[in-house]
Amino acid sequence: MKLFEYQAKEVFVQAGIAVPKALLADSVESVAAAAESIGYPCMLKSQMLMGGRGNKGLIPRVSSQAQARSEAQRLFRGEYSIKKILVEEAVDIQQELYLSVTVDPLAAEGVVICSAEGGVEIEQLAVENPEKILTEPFDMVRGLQSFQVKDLSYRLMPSTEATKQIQKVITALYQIFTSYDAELAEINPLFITASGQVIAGDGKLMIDENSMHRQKRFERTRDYYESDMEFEAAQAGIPYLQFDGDISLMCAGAGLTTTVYDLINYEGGSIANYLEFGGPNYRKAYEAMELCLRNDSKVILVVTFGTIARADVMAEGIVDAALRLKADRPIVTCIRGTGEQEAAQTLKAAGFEPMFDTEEAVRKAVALAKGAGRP
Amino acid sequence: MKLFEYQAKEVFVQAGIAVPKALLADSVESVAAAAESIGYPCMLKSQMLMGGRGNKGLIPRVSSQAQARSEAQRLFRGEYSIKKILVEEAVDIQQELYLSVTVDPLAAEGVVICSAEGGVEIEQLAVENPEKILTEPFDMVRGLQSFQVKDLSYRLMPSTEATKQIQKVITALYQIFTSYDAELAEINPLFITASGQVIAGDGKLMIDENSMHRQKRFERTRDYYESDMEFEAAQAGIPYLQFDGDISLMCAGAGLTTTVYDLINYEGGSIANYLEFGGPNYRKAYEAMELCLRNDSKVILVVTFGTIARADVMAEGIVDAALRLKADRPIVTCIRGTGEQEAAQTLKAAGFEPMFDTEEAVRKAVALAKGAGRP
Amino acid sequence: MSIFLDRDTRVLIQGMTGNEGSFWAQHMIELGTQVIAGVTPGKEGELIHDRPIYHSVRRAVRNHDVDAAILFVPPRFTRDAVLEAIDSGIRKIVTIADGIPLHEMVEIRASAKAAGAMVVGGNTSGVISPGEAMMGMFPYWIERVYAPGKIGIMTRSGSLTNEVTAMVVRAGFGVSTLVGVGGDPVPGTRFAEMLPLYEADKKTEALVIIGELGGSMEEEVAVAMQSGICTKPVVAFLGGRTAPKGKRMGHAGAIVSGGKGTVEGKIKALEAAGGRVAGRPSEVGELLRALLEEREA
Amino acid sequence: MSIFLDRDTRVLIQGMTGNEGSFWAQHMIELGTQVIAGVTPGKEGELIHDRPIYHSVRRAVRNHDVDAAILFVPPRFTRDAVLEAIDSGIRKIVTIADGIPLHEMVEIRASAKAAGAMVVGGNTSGVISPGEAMMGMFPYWIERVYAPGKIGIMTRSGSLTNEVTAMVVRAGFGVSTLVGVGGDPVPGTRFAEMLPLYEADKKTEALVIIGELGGSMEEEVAVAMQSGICTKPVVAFLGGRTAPKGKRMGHAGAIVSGGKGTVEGKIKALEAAGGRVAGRPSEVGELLRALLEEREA
Repeated sequence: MKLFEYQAKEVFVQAGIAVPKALLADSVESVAAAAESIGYPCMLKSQMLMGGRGNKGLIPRVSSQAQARSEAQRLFRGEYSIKKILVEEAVDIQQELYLSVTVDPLAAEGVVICSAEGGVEIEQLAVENPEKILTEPFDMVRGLQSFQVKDLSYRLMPSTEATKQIQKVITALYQIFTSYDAELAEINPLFITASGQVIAGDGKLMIDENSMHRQKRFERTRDYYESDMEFEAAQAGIPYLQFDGDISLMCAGAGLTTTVYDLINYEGGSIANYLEFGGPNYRKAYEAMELCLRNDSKVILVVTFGTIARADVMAEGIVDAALRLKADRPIVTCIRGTGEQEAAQTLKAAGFEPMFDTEEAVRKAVALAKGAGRP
Repeated sequence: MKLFEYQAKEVFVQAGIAVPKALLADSVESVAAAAESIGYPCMLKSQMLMGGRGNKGLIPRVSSQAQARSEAQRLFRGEYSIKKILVEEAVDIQQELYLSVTVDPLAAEGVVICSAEGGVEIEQLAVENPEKILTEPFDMVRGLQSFQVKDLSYRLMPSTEATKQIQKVITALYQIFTSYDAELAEINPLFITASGQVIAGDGKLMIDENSMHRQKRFERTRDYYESDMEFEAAQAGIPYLQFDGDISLMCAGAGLTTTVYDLINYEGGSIANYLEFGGPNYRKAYEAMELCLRNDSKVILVVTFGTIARADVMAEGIVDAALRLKADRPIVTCIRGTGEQEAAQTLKAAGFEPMFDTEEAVRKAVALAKGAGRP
Repeated sequence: MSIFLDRDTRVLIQGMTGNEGSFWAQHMIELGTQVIAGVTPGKEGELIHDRPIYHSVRRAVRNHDVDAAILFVPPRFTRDAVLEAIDSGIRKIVTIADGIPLHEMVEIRASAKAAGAMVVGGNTSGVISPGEAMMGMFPYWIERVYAPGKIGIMTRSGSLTNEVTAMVVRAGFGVSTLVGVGGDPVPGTRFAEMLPLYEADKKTEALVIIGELGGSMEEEVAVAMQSGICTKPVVAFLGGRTAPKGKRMGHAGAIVSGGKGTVEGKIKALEAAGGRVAGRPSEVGELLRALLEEREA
Repeated sequence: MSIFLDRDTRVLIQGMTGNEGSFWAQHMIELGTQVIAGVTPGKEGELIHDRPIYHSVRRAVRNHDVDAAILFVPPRFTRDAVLEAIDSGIRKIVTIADGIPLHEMVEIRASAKAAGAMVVGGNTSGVISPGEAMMGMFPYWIERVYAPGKIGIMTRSGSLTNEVTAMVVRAGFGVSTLVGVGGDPVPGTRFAEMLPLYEADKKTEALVIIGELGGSMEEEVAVAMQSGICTKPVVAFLGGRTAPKGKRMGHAGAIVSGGKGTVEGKIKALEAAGGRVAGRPSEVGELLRALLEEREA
């Protein structure tokens, strides 16, 4: 679960990491009021989960109330359906660092990553000047040790007033990483101000989905999703991504669904939605098909090859859902795995054509999508 | 720092370990009131740090208010200067277990120790039937694992309703051990009641003295000491033990002081007080001598052999303290180590006889103590 | 022969009395797996499929020789169960749990490495040597998928594995051992770590790896091929070639990050090392045949 | 020759810029110890006694060959400083801090063992090879105590060490290496773990151990003597023979618990193994002489 900047910064403050003075606003009026309170110049930071906000013009700097209003209006009405803006003081920056704590999956250990040259170009720096990226791996059972933090801080910076503050920030970010079961805790940029203060300019905190049972602090509201459909699918526990093509996927398993996605593209088709119906969801044919039908798609393509997710149960579910939902478009079924013979009989009896070859099924769906007018 | 039973039980309750219903009382009146509230029969548990309370008759069982009053009177006025009594319900006991978590110093790891046969005879059991004492060592960095707790519980007990409760108690006691920096966290006996409840019958919690900087919860009040003198010495940071012999020790270092203690006994002398004056206390001659003079001793014996604790400073301190405190008894000085020549000159100039051989000094002190009348 | 497990492997099942554990225990036995005993705290004395249940792994290994353990244990208890197996000296462990907390998975892998143990999973269907033995959950009863043979298969996926394996079998091959390393970002065992076992296995003539975008496990196979650790022919099928950047499709392993882990990069690495990469599942069989024929020639 | 440290041992001092560190660094140098460099975070670039100071141990070992480290670091930072030294590959570490939390000392010892390092202390004066080198705080300038010679001394005490060593020297002997293992209940290194070093040291002809009630380190020496790990004559002086039971005299190591750790038990064990136990410090010399003469005869 990826948190919004304003949430990450709340966590930072609790852990003792300084952040710029800021107020959260959710309307043009409240942005204007917040800007007056913070003072000018200030930054209007669009709260969205996608990266690259700066380059997309989503973090304008404003110098007057009028400008704050007009920029807020632009942001709230723009294409990214921004719901909240963090109005933040413009900090007098002397240096921008990069700092993060994450898991190195290959080494299977924790790692602190930092650079004296932070900011938006960090990925480029990592490719072009990898020696400027410093890493400090640590044992996740024993934890990051104080001596490691100190050594890293002196590798990062010559000994200055800021060094001890940086040690505290590293330690605090590590503690956040641990106590929030984070996949990633990142500050980029980490400002050093003209007066020598160390302040988190941005905040990224990704909490491991598998640890949410002990991380109940954050509710996953509509704000976290790009569309109503994705939100509703998530509420139903169904992995779902919205696209704007012709074929609604209703497949089982991440790997197989992704493969079908590829195959449709190879065949010149286009995808309306990615939907995983399988694994623990294999009895949710009704909910899954309802989501697909709400799309402006031309065909529904069902591809499964389940073991525990029984083919016969899924076939029954598809037949039942198509009937009850009065499915208004062709449904191509390629349902294999445990109970596939019974599944084929069920499908046939209901007038579906049971297929056994994924690539054939994909070709059929693409052909149908291309040939089909709206019913 | 060893806690009183009632304090240990407060910690237990916070950690989720059940204890018998109890009230703390500090007067005959409050004991009587507590007993009425708890109901009869109940136990009057003298709160003292020394072990073997039961065998000393310090945990009477009472069945009426009159008995509660008379027993409370006996306890408060007895030789052990008891300040508090825990009035506790008499539990209907089916079985008494033993459980503790401590450090195995040889293996340098944590260890859970338990036995299905707890109670006052546990030390004897350990000698006579060591196979009845079960141990589960654990890595103190990684911590005691859930599977270890489970395995231990099934070694301890056949699978019963109580087994899962015991697992919880072991886990909670381990967490106390860790979070309180305990040298020892012990429950003996751990009751299993007739109704299958698992309840801590007693509680012992010893907090590592070296970790007190992060364990500020417990103030070391007068109650912790057997005498006013020991309390005052502790306040001054001076290791002090009260005895009732003739020679007041004022020595440097635990090992040397203990050795002088032995040598006095070999020579047929007797010790009035054990006092460590040295190490970080080597400038506290005045406070140390004041404590010694308050004893009914006949001689003060000063033996040091310091490195950082400079002999010249200690000699000056002794001379100054003797003068200012108008020392009323002979002082034998054997002050060696860094600056010992200057020390000898200082002592000689003040009329003391500087000695260099510990055993001679001891013999002299013993002779003086035997020969001396009260001045 | 086969790798990791065969007819002689004595298997302990942790969590054997649960629905899932009991169901798959039955199938493991039916396929011929030597399921020796099970573990469920509090259930010692029970029998499941005539196998004795013990309170703890320690108690089980005191009574039986055990070579390997498979865990049917919920994800949040997996760390403890794996550490328990390691503590009892078991050195082959399969954990099928989907949803093991990342930080705990890191600890599991580190503990296994320190003990010289191999943990396969989580988020996997397990390991199967068709016709011999199984530790996991595979529809071995579908013969058009799980036919015995000479191809070693490693996979990060579930349903896709059935899909691709069916294509391998349709092309006339069979499977020596199929290892699902699992779809988590930190798996207990990585593709490349299985390669020495396949290399030493006389039965295995070629390898198929079923990968996907994200992570670096496919690239590591390429390195092993180039350094001579893996000399057998390798064909890969990789899902996610057309996946849009930044969209999170499927599990966490499938995040494209920082230019690494792209399917293009993986294809390049594998082909440079002499492997072949199939664009569609149906191509895997032809590529295998071509590579094996090249070798013979 | 000598054990643990000699003229050639290159010593790093952690916490060298503090009062204590700087003071004893000077004395270590005066005695002839090769003090190479120091570590104090934030003070890199400074010189103390002409030795360079570094921010961290890693930075020091990158610039110098270091054989051993001594820590003048407060007890609550000792764990971190020891782990830092171990992390940098230093395998001989002396920590003089008095008051290291017990749970952290357990971690220190476990970490040292895992890394194959030897940590001497805490709560010790350190190690001295009189006339050669010192890592610690000994009044080496008092010649009637710290004369070079052929007796290896191990001790749990401070002032008592000066007392007993003075008696050894008064009897005409000198000291090869004196190791203060420290007075804490969990020392970094135990008496018995030093024995193989003394056994291999040609200069050391006999051993004196200065023990006390509590713990089992003296009994472990007896076991080592009986199993042939230690074949040199051993004389022990043990304090606390007349200590009242249950009274806590001095540091935590001196708790009599559960019938174990009594002075009587220690005497019995050592004498059964062929050692001698002095009742008074002044007897140590005679017993040494007697044992050495027996050997020669």
